[in-house]
Amino acid sequence: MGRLFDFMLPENKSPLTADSTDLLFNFINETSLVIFLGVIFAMTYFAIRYRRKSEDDKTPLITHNNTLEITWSVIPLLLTFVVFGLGYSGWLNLKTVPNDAYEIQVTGFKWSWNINYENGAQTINEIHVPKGVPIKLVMTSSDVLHSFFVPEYRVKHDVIPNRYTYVWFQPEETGESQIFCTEYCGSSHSNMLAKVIVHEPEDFQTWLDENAGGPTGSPIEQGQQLVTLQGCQACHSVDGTEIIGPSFKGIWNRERKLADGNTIIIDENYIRESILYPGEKIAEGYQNVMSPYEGRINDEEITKIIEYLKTID
Amino acid sequence: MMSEHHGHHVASAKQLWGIGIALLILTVLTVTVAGLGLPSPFDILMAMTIALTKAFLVAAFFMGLYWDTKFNSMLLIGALAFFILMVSITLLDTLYRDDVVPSF
Amino acid sequence: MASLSKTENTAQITPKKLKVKRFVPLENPINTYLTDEKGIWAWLTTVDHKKIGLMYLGAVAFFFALAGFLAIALRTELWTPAKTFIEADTYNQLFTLHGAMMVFFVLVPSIPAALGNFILPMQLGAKDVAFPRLNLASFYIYAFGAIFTFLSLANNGFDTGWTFYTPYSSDTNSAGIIWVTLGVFILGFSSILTGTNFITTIHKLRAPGISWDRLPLNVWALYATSIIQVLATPVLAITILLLAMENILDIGIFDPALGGDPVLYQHFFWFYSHPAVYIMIVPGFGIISEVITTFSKKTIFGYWAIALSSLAIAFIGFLVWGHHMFTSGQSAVATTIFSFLTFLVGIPTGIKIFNWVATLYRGSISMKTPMLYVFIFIFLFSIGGFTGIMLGALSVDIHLHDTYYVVAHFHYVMMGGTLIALLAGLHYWWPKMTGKMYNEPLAKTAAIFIFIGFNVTFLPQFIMGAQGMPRRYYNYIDQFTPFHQTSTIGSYILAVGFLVILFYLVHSLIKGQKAGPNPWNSRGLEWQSNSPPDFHNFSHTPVVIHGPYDYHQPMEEFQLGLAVDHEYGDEQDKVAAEAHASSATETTEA
Amino acid sequence: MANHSATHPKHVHHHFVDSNQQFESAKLGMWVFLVNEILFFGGLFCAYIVFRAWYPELFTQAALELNTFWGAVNTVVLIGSSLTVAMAIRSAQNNQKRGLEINLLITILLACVFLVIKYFEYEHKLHLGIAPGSFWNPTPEIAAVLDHPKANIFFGIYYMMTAVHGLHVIIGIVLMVWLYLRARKGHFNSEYYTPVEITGLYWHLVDLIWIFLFPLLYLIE
Ligand code: HEA
Ligand code: HEA
Ligand code: HEC
Ligand code: CUA
Ligand SMILES: [Cu+2]
Repeated sequence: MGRLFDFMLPENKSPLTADSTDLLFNFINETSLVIFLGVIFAMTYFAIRYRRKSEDDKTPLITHNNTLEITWSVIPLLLTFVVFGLGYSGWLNLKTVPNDAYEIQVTGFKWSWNINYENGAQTINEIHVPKGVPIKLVMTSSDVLHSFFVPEYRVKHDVIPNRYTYVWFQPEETGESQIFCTEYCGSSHSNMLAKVIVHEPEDFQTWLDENAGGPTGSPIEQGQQLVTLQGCQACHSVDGTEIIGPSFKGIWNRERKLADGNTIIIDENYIRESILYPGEKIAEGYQNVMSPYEGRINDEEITKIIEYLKTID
Repeated sequence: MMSEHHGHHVASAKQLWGIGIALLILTVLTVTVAGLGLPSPFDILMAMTIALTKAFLVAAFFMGLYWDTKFNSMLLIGALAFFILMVSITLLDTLYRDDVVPSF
Repeated sequence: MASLSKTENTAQITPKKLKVKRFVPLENPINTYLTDEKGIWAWLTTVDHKKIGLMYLGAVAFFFALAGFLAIALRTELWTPAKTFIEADTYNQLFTLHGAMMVFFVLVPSIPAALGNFILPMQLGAKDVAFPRLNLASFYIYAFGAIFTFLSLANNGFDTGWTFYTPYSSDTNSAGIIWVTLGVFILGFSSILTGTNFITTIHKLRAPGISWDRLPLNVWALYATSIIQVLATPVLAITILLLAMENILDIGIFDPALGGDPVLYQHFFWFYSHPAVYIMIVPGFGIISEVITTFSKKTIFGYWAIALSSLAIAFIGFLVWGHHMFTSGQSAVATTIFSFLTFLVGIPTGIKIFNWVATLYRGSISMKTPMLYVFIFIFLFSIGGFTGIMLGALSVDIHLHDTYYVVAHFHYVMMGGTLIALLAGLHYWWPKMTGKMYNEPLAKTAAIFIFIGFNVTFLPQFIMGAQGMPRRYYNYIDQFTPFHQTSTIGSYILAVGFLVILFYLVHSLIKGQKAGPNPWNSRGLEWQSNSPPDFHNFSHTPVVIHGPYDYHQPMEEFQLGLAVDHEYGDEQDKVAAEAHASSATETTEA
Repeated sequence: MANHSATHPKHVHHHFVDSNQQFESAKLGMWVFLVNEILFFGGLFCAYIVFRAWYPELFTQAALELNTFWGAVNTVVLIGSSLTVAMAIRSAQNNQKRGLEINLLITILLACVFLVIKYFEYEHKLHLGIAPGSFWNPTPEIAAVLDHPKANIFFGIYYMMTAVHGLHVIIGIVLMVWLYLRARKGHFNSEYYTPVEITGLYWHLVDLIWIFLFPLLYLIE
C-alpha cells in the first residue's frame, strides 16, 4: 500500500490473489529503478567528465577488473533469486484453490462467455458471485483459444478446447469488475468482454434461486432467452443491423443465397444445420466464423430457438 | 601430399565394406530383437541402442568424422544435445500436465 | 575506483622486429567496389558481400518503412475507443502484418544480413564470406519469401497475430495463412544460410594474426547469433510446415478438435521464437561494443566478459522459451523451471551493460551521432530488459501476460534495442560503405526526435498494460483513452524522426562530403581500408598484429604493423604471418 | 589484384588462399548445415516422442499397419546406397573416374528403389483409407483394428516424417545426377572432389535419419 508504483496497477479487489502480485510488482520496479538510475547516472557523468577535449587525447589501458565484474554479476544474480522466489510463491498461491471454493462453469466461445451454475442457472457475459467467498471458475472453450482475465483480481488463464483450466479469486467488495479475453480469437476478440458482478452473499442466493434451471416461460420466450444465453447476439442482431452474421430480423422463409451459388429458402432444417454445423452451408457475403454448436445445445433447445426466430420480423 | 592432411583421409575399400556389412547385420539384429517382443521399456531401449550404434558407424566412418577435425564431431554432438534439450524440456510439460504443484 | 586504472602490458608487441610495411589507405580511391562493376544486372548477380549487404539494407529499410507505416495506421485507429477509420478485420490483419514483417523481414535479417554482411569479412581481413554464391542465394530466398507474404495479402490476408497460434490459425479458412506460412518457411532458409556462411567464414577465413582473442566483439556477437540461427530456425521451419499441413490436411497434431494439443504448438513456436529475440538483439550488442570503444577512444572494458556473455546469452536463450506460456496451461514443473532460467539471461546482459559503462570511464568521449545512439540504446534497452525481468516473474506475468505491458516491453527491446543499435551501426559505418559523410546536426536532431517520440509512444503502454489493457484489441474501454492518445501522438513524433533520417541519408549520398578512409580514427581493421573499400576489401591481405581496440597506442605505430605490402602467398608474408599468428588460425597453414 | 590467380588452381575461388582452405570451408559449412537438418527433423521426432509418451498403446496398435518387411528392405537399400556414396568419394580421391561414375549410378538406382518401395507402401495405405488428415477414412476392417480415437494423429506423424524424409531423398537424387554429369565431364579428381564429399555427407545424413525412423515407426510390437 502506498508504494511508488501503485499508480500503475488497477484497484485491488481480491487481496488474497492480488496482494503478493502487487508486492512483487512494486519490488521489481523499485529495485530496477535504482539500478537503472545508477547506470544512467554513471553514463551521463562519464560523458560529461571525460568528454573529448582534443583529438590527441590519451586514454589509459584498462582491460578489466575482476572484483568489479564479480560484484556486478553476483548482486543481480542474488536479486533474481529473490524475484524468482517471490514470484513462485505468489504463483503457488494463485494455483492453490481453497478447498471450500464455490465452483462455477465457464465456457468461452467466439465471442462470449457462457456461465453455468450448479443449479442450472445460466448467464451470458455476467458472472454473479457472492462477496467474501473463494470462487473457482472451471473453464473450457468450444472453439479456439481464449483467455480469461480480471485485472482487478490479478488472475488470468487460457481457456482451451477439450481441456479444463481454472482460476480462483475472492472478491472482498460488492460491485462490478471487468473481464477481458486476452488470447487473440478473431474479429471480435476485443468485444469478448464480460463482468464479474459481486453481490452480498444473501443477494447472491436470491439471484441464484430465481434463475434456477435456466430459461423459463413459453417455448418462444425460452427461445428468446436461449438466443441471448448462447451468445448468438454477439453476431446476429434482431433489429436488422448487420453485425458479423446475417440479422435474425425477417429470417424465416427468406431466400438465402449461399456462397457456393445455390439459393435456398430458410426453413427449420436449414436453421438447425446452421446452428449445429454452420460450416456446411455458408451464407453469401459472410465469413465462416460461427463455431459449431454441436454438443453445446440439444434438439429441444434448437426447436425453441427456431420457434423464436419465426417470430422476429 | 594432400592425403596427409586430416581432411583428406582415404578410407580403404575393405574398411568401407566392413562398415556396410556391420550395418546390415545390425539391421537384421534389430528386426529379430523386435520380433522377440521384449517387455516394455527394454524393447525401445534395445532398438535405440542398435540404432545409435548404426548411427555411430555411419557418422564416424562413412562421414569420416573419425579422421576429421574434432570440431565437426562437436557440431554433430552439439546438434544432438540441443535436440535432446528440446525434447526433454517439452516433456517436462507434456508428461506432468496433471501433476499437482511441485513442492520444493 | 582507483583499482580500475590497473593496466596490463601483455598486449603490446613491438612491431619493429617484423618485416611488415605500413599500409596506407587512399584518401581518394579511384576503383571501389561501387565503381568496379556497373549496372543493375551487375548488382543483381553480384557475389560481393558488400553489395549483397547493401541490397539487404535496402530491402530491410523498405520493409521497415512499410511496417512502420502500418504501425502508424494502427496507432491512428486506436485514437478512439471504437472505430476510428478502419474495420476490425483490417485492424487484425494490420497488426499481424506489422508484427510479422518487423520480426521476420526487418529485425532478424537487419544487423546480421545487412550490416554484418558488409562488415564481417572486412573485420576478419577476408576478401569475402566463405560462400559468396550462397550469400546471394540467401538474399533471393529472402526476396522470394517476401513475395509469398504479399501473395498472402492478395489471398484474403491473415489475421492470426505473428505467433500463429493454433487452433485459430489452423481452423481459419483464409487462404492467406498458407501463403504466409510458406513465406516464413522460405525466409527461414535465408536466415539459416546466412548463419552457416558466417560460422564458416569466422572459422576459416580470418586473416593471418587474427586469433580468437583478437576477434572484434562484433564478430563474436555475430558468431553467437549464427549459432542460434542454425540451431533454432530449422525448428521454426518444421513448425510452420506442420502448421500448414494442419491447415490444409487437418493432420491433427496441434488441433484439439482432432485430438491434438495446441500447447505443443506453442512449445514448437517459442523454441524458435524466444531464441530468435536473441538473434535480433545480440548483433546489436556487437555494434554497441564497436561504437563505444571508437568514440571513447579506449580499449573495451572486459573483452572476454563481453565476448563470452554473447555465447552465454545464446545458450541460456534456448532454455527459457516457456516464459511465453505461463498462462497457457503448461505443466507446473515446466513453468517453474522456465521462470527460474529466464532470470539467468539477465546476468550476462547486465555484464555487458556494466562493461560498456565502465569503458567510458577515463575515456575521451566524443558525442557523435553513433555514440548518441549508444546512449539511447543503453537507456531504452535497460528499461526493456528490466520489464522483461518483470514478465519473467511468475505471479506478475499472470497479471501482465498479453497486455500492453508486454507490447511495451518488446518495443523497448526490439525498437529501443535492436533498431537503435542498427541506427548506431548505420551511422558509424555509413562513411565506410558510401565514402560520404552525413549531416551531423540533422542526425542528432533526428536521434532526439526518435528518443522522445519513442518514449511518448511506449511509456504510456506500460501503465495501461499494468492497468489491464489487453493487446490485439481493436476496441477498448473508455478508461484507457488518454494513454492510447498519448501513445498515438508519440508515434507521429517517431515518424517525423525517421523521415528526417531518410532525408539526410539520401542527401548524403548525393551531396555528402568525402569521408576519407577513417573519419572516426577507429582501430578496427575495417577502417584500415579505402572508403568505399575496393572490390577485394583490402588491396593486400592484412597481417594483423594488434587487437581491434588498441587505442593506447599511437595511430601511426598501429597502422605500421597492420598490413604487409605484398600479396599473401609471398614467402616473406608467410614468415610474418606464422610468427604472429600465435594461437591462430587455419589460414596460416600451408 | 591482377596477379592473384597465379598461385590459384582453377577450381579455387578467389577469396580462398588455397585449395585446402576451400575444401575445409566447404566441409565445415556442410556440417553446419547438417546441424540444421538434424534440428529440422528434430521437431518431428519431438512431436513423435510427445505423442508416444501420451498414447503408448496407440503406437503399438498403429505400427501393426506398417509393413516391417518392406521397412527393413528399405533400410538395407539406404545402407547400401550410403556405402556406394562412400565408395564414390574414395574413387574420386583415387582419380578413378569410372569407379566414381559407377558408384554414383548405383546410388541413384538404390535411391530410386527406396522411393518405389515407399510409393507402394503409401499406395497400399491410401487404398485402405489410412490417409493423412481430412482424407482419413479407414475401411471397416481397418477401423475395427485401429479403434483408437487418435489413430489419425499417429498417421499424421507417420506421413509427415516419411514424406519429409522422402523429399530429402528426392533432393539427394537430383544432387547425385548433377554429380554424375559433372563426373562424366571429368570435373573431379584427387585434388578437387569437394562437391562429391559434401553431397556424400548430405546423403549419409538422410540415411542416418532413416536409421532412426525405421525402428521408431515400424518396429513397435
Ligand atoms: C529483441 C527482443 C527481445 C529481447 C532482447 C528480450 C529480452 C527479454 N525478455 Fe522479452 N519479449 C520479446 C522480445 C525480446 N525480449 C518479444 C517480441 C516478446 C513478446 C512476444 C509476443 O508475445 O508477441 C517478449 C515477451 C517476453 C515475455 C513473455 C511475456 C508474456 O507474454 O507474458 C517474457 C517473460 O518472461 C520476456 C522476458 C524477457 C527477459 C527476461 C529478457 C532479458 O533478456 C532481458 C535482459 C536484460 C536486462 C535484465 C537489463 C540489463 C541488465 C542489467 C542492467 C543488470 C541488472 C539486472 C538484474 C538485477 C536482473 N519477454
Ligand atoms: C522490430 C520490431 C518492431 C518495431 C520497430 C515496431 C515499431 C512500432 N510498433 Fe510494433 N509490434 C511489433 C514489432 C515492432 N513494432 C510486434 C512483433 C508486434 C506484435 C504483433 C502481434 O501482436 O502479433 C507489434 C505490435 C504493435 C502494437 C500492438 C497492436 C495490438 O496489440 O493491437 C502497436 C500499437 O501501438 C505497435 C506500434 C508500433 C509503433 C507505433 C512503432 C513505431 O516505432 C514505428 C515507427 C516507424 C515508422 C513510423 C516508419 C517511418 C519510416 C519512414 C517514414 C521511412 C524512413 C526510412 C528509413 C529511415 C529507412 N506495434
Ligand atoms: C461467432 C459469431 C456467431 C455466433 C456466436 C453465432 N453465429 Fe450464427 N452465423 C454467424 C455467421 C458469420 C453466419 C453466416 C455464415 C454462415 O452461414 O455460416 C451465421 C449464420 C447463421 C444462420 C444462417 C442465417 C442465414 O441467414 O443464412 C443461423 C440460423 C444462425 N447463424 C443461427 C445462430 C444461432 C441460433 C446462434 C446461437 C446459438 C448463432 N447463430 C451464433 C456467426 C455467428
Ligand atoms: Cu476470445 Cu479473444
Ligand atoms: Cu522470450
